[in-house]
Amino acid sequence: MSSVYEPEHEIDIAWCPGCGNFRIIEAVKAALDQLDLDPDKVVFVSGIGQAAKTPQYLNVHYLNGLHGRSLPVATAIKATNRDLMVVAESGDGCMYGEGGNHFIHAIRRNPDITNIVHNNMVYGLTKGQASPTSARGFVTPVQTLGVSSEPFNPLSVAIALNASFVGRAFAGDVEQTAQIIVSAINHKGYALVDILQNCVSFNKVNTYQWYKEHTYYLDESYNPTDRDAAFSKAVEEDKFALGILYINGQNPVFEEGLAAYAENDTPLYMRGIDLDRIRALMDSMRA
Amino acid sequence: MSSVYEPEHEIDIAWCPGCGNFRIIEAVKAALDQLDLDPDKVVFVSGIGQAAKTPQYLNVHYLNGLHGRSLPVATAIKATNRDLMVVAESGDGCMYGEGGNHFIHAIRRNPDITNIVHNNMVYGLTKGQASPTSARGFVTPVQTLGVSSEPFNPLSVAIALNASFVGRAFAGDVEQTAQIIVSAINHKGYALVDILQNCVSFNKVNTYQWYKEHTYYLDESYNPTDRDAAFSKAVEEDKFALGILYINGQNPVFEEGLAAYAENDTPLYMRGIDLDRIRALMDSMRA
Amino acid sequence: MVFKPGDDISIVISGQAGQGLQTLESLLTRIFKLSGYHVYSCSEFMSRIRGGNNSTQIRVSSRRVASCTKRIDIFVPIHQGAMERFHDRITHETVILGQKDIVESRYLEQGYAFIEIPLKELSGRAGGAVYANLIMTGVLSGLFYVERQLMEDEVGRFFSGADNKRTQGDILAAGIGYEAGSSLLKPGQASIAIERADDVRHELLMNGIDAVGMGGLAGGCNFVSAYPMSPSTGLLVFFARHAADSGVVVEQAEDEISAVNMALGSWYAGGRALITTSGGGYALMTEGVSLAGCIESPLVIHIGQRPGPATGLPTRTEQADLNLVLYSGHGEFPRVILAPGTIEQGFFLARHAFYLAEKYQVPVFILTDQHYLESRYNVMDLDESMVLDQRYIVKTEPGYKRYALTQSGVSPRGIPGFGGGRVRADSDEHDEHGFITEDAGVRKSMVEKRLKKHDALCDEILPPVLIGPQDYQCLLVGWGSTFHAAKEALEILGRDDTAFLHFSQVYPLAREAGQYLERAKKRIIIENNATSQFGTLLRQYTGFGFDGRIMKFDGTPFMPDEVADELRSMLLKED
Amino acid sequence: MVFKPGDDISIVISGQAGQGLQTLESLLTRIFKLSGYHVYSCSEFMSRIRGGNNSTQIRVSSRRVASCTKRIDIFVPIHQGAMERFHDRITHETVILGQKDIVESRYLEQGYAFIEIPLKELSGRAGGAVYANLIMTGVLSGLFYVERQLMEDEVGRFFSGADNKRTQGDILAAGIGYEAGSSLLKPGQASIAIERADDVRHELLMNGIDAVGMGGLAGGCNFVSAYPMSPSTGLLVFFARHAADSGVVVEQAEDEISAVNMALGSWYAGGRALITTSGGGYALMTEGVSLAGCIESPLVIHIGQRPGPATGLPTRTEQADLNLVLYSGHGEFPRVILAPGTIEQGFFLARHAFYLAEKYQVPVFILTDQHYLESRYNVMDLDESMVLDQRYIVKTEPGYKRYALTQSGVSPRGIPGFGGGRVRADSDEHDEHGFITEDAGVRKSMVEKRLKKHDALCDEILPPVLIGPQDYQCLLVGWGSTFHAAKEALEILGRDDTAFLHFSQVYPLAREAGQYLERAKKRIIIENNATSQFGTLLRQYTGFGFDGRIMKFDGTPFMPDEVADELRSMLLKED
Ligand SMILES: Cc1ncc(C[n+]2csc(CCOP(=O)(O)OP(=O)(O)O)c2C)c(N)n1
Ligand SMILES: Cc1ncc(C[n+]2csc(CCOP(=O)(O)OP(=O)(O)O)c2C)c(N)n1
Ligand code: SF4
Ligand code: SF4
Ligand SMILES: [Mg+2]
Ligand SMILES: [Mg+2]
Repeated sequence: MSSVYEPEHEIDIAWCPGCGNFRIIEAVKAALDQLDLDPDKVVFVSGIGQAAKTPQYLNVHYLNGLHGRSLPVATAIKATNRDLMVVAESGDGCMYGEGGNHFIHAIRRNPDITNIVHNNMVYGLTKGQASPTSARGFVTPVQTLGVSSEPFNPLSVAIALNASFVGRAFAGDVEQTAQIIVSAINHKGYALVDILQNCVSFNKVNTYQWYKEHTYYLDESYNPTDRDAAFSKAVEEDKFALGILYINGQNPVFEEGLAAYAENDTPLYMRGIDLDRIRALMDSMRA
Repeated sequence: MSSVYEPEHEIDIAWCPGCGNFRIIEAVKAALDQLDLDPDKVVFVSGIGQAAKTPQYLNVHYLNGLHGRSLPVATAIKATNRDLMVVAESGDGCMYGEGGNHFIHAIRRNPDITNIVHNNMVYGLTKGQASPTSARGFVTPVQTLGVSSEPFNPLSVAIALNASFVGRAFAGDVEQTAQIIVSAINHKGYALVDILQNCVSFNKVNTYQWYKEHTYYLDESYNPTDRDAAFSKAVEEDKFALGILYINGQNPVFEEGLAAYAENDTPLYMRGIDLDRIRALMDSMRA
Repeated sequence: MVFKPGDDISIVISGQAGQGLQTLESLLTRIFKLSGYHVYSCSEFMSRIRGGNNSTQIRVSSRRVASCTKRIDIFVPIHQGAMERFHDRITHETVILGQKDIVESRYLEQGYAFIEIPLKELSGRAGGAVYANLIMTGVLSGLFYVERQLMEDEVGRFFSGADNKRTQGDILAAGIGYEAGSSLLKPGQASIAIERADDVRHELLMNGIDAVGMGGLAGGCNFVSAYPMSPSTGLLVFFARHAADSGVVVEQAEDEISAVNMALGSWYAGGRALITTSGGGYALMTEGVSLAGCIESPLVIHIGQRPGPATGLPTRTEQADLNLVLYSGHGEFPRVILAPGTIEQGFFLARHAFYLAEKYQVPVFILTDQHYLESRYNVMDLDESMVLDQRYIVKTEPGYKRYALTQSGVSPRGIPGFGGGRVRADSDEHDEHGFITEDAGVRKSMVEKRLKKHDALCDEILPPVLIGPQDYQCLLVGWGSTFHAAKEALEILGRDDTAFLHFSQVYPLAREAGQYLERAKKRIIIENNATSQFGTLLRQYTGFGFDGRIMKFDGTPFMPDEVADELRSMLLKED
Repeated sequence: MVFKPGDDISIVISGQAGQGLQTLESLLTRIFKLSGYHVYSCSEFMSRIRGGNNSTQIRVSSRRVASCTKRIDIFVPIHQGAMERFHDRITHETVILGQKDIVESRYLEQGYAFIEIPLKELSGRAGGAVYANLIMTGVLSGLFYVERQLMEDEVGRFFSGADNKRTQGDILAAGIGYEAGSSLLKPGQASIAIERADDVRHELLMNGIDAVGMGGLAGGCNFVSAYPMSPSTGLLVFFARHAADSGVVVEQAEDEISAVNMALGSWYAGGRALITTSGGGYALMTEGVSLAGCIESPLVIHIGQRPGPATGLPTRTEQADLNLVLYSGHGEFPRVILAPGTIEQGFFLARHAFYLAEKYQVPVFILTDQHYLESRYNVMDLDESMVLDQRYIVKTEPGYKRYALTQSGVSPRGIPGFGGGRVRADSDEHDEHGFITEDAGVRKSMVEKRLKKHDALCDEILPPVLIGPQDYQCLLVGWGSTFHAAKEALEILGRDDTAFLHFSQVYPLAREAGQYLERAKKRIIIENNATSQFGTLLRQYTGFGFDGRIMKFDGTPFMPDEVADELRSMLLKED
């Protein structure tokens, strides 16, 4: 059965044959199909990069914005119309490099959006420079002696920021990845899904096979509400744990606390201007 | 005995009487005096804010740059002349708000610089808006219903990034603060010293007294090399632990791994242009 | 007491940061206005929270006043060192009003007019030095024959949020000051000769922030994202104050880049978003403005200018970011720049910005500066009929094309969730649907489409305003916040051959600009910057240059008496 | 075989991303040059890694060639769909060379010249489809009478880093192609009539990236911080490649804001830093450029332009960021903008940028574009004597004033640790020592000091270059990368009344610009953008407008034959 999110137009997908992105978009479609959503209300926001092209290949509303800037856009869309289901999806360079500050502060703000990151540990579209998640020693045309920086660990950082939902998936496993995305979307509040993805063109280290060998799923016994335990899991380096690492349902949801919605539920686009209110404000400047 | 870092010029300090900044600058001077430094080689970099004015009041070299941008400047100074002792000092808004992305990536890069943050949990210079570290519920002219975001925890984030040195101090205790700064400067690699600071003009919640009541020093038994334990300490919220929370001496130091220094120790400013080298490069384009 | 029997009195109160000058300014301007006086005020302050030296100028007048002046009729120092920065403005015509030991001795020795107010003692009686500003509020109220009850009510109202004990102290202090002030002018001495007009009592007292804020609300603004930055923060605070009552989503972003991207997200989803910042913060937003250009999003950007480059003088004024605003953002796309000079313009232009932005799907700038934003005076009324209720959005159908090619270049704008179409906004070059394309032909038509909107915008340009004789020989030209200083300067000069042309839309430029310039024998430009950015723009568009330049770039605003002097000497050379 | 006996042959190879066109381009240009042919090449490619359609144009000639042309003499499709984007350029004069089933049938049916190369079979023999590019390298080498040994050596050298097995395969494939290619021209058929020149063998083969990179090194560049962005990334890679051998600190920053601030930190500490980006990345750096203006730091900024707004067409070309570069950064401060049109200029200007930046302590821009950066050809030599060894720094003494007021506006620049003074750089307005000040008088003198440097810079403006008759009637004016297309267009036209004026320094503008324009009866501007940004600037500075505009903004560069056609029709109207 074909997904309702399958694009209606003929498309020429710009990804390389064998790229993990193909699996991820399958997982995204599978997740959306499983959820009980109104397709007219599904909005994807992305940045720039190979991963960021994903919304182009889905039958959804999208704003494909600037490199690194999808999270503020997504946050505002949700705050402007809370009826929309909003996903911010982009690459590791986009989200954790150029967009690092928004990553931090979107987590703190906790809007009810889902943040999917295609983590191929490399800059794909710009042809193979290191990304923040590249492993130490990774050699590229720019990092000629190999990466020397500590790899960015999105999960431990998200947990340190007391994120509301933190998950990790592997592109190779469409089914499980879809399940994690479903949980993330169902979760109320900001939800991170970092997806380990192979880049066949520029990452010859972290290949499909490598990921298979360096990942494992958390089992039933794992308790994702224990922050300290989640942190320990997140920083494990020999093998990456897959699944839902951390859930914190305590934090207020950004758009729910906005004064603009305190007495009025309607999305902003349906609101008119209250002339009486403006008159009253003017009068307050008279006396 | 007056510090050699006491300014020679008459200065009009722009801080409010009673502000924690006065204590911090005392601690900084005390720390510098204790260290065996060549004062001609001490460089301070700051951003914009009340805290960022600190270098103005010290007899040091300084680059008082843009709001949020002190860390890249400091990193580059160190990478350009490794003989300099470089401190990046600014406020919580500057370092964790506007400068959040540099905070993350400077930690990953691990240059041998010291990062002092005056954390008054408020934007002082712009008159009292919330900063990333403001407590939930903190009311300001902009956050009229109180802050709703999760406060930014610089320590847990730094530990999540596997920072090389993570410390916290309280401005009220000049002596201990000076000690922590001394350790930070002596530490090889990036060292964060987050200093809890009272702002008498705009933060009526986190006052001097409040900090006194909500802080305690780590004792001798504490082992700062255990990352998991450090994380647990860092996220404690009822009382803030003071001292050195985490030390990781494993990570390579940024400027030491640079190809430019592989065979040549001299600071860049002392290097000439090697004409033979340029000729050879040209010749490589002939054949 | 030696007041010249003027009916327009300029008071300067000079104190330290932290002494409550802003409270005094708010209180006194309200009190004077409610007493039927025309009033104007403006503060200048240092980039610090305590100490240093700040000042507030208040003009009380029988006529409308809307500008600061160099002239000081009453100088009120309230701390040691308060006179330092005013040596060139305190004259023998000035009355110095204050504590004797605060006044620099040479003024006393050289026989400057001085009236003693034992500030220390009076504050002491009220409860301490913190009450100095309230004492002076009382003194000046008394001196200007304000009704005591009115004053006390206003003080009470102002502090109504504060705790009761403090409010009582404030009212007490104002009362103590009032008694001192009202007994200063003994019968027989020259008295304050300002007439009261009943109408004024009912007028609106607003500053530039209020004007732009109210205009924004009238334009339907319901989303504001910003990062604090002087002098633009006031507008953020304005909307925060009205977030609940006017239904505005207000968010302090982590940085300016986030702020502009949030605003674009909101417009995309059907909000009407405004961002507010200053030049340095705006510099960070320019990539976002280019995105607005590419995805054809409306966007309203308020920029409160201050002196640069870099951090410059954070709390002072300048008009040096016109070029930045005009040319910022990579690539080519249309935009509009509005620059109010009056409170009425601020209101109208902010509302107009929302209209243009939404109708043409372009970024629209409201370019103000510290001086404009902090200048406060009474205005007759604002035209509430200007409230904008039309929305320029469409309900979409399946197959909807966000970037449909049309005659005007404007494509019907859909928003997600309103109708059955998909709304695709793309930062890469795109086809009519919003899909990425690299087709050279499509690229060409999309560039042309975007630029066509510039032509359409040229049919709605706000004309410049000419003040003074139609048959001028000499034309003074200005834009934005120089309006009142220039206008009053011409009044002071009183020449019938000189007019002032003021632009409140600075881009695209009105076609008639060239005609106005052509008709002048002598053209003089006035700008609060060093390189005459607007003059250069006018030259580029009209071919006409300027014979004289009145420029100021030391961080302070123009003052009409000063401008009149400069003009006079320029014209004398000619005559 | 129906080659016109031309001695200038344009070959276009059209393939998919991932088929190794860049390898083919590098190899063939080197092979041709080493064989004594003049050579030019340029690639155009999509913003994707695999698939789609890319192409490389290679010109092989008896004369110097430095521009792409619309004309295609040999078209080499190497994948299905390779011809789609070339319908308007493939003519009956074109020879199509390739696998029959890849060639669109109508070309075969309509009798276009076609020579079959059984690409699939030949690649199969070499080891698979991945060798298609090497096969074609061989075919074209054979066709152009290249020495087989030379070709094989070059292939071996190129892959010397790769594993041995692969290198063997590559050499084998090239050999197979060579055999096929060298037997194509049977005796008696028109042959390739390109002359070889021994001198060419020893010339330098460089593209724009190499030119700017080498110029940077000659200027003493020893610090490069950048965030990858097409088409500027190549320069970052250039310096990364030479980090060790030339002692350059190279760092990939987390974002463009970090990159510019790092560069300023490095200059402060005595480095000579360059940043490289494109328009969108530069937009984010503009606050940093304003900081450079305020702290009077040298800064060299390379911007490789691409079509905007926003993401636009990431891998294509345009000249639409001149305004951005010219006016970016809040506040007022001097700057210089250089825009090379030739390889030699790229080298000289990059080196010159370091000289000007350091001497005057200002930001200097090198404005290129994708077309310039990716254009490669052989040049005679570069003047190594241009290497810059003078440094403009001083050893400080106690009491050192970083912002000492001087006649020229330039203060002696100290750096920390060199001497006993304190080096204080401040983003706020500052006094001579570098301490924050709000003094209006100091502010004024600091603004004037900074702007004075503009006047000094005006004494070192690089003049425009005039090509063609001094007594022109018609003057074509261009800047930056349009150099070769315009020059060759004039050669094609061959009119003795038409000249070309090329600006490689676009700001500040040479004083003689006005005279050049004035002398022309007809002025035509050529720019790779839609709004004629440079034309507007020239009008603003000289008062002269243009009678005709040759504009292109579809993402592709100008081609001389195309420009000649446009010029011809413009001039015909006139004649
Ligand atoms: C402001 C800005 N800087 C740089 C770029 C160039 N750029 C485009 S995509 C990209 C990196 C892509 O890496 P990632 O986000 O990991 O995505 P991937 O291609 O690997 O999926 C960069 C640097 C840009 N478009 N905008
Ligand atoms: C790009 C930019 N945005 C905003 C500002 C305005 N600004 C100056 S200081 C400051 C915040 C200061 O807060 P913090 O860093 O915590 O320092 P504090 O004054 O509290 O010591 C802001 C927002 C600026 N100077 N530059
Ligand atoms: S470059 Fe890498 S990430 Fe991009 S499509 Fe190709 S394989 Fe996938
Ligand atoms: S505003 Fe706060 S932080 Fe700034 S000087 Fe005053 S007390 Fe200190
Ligand atoms: Mg990636
Ligand atoms: Mg602070």
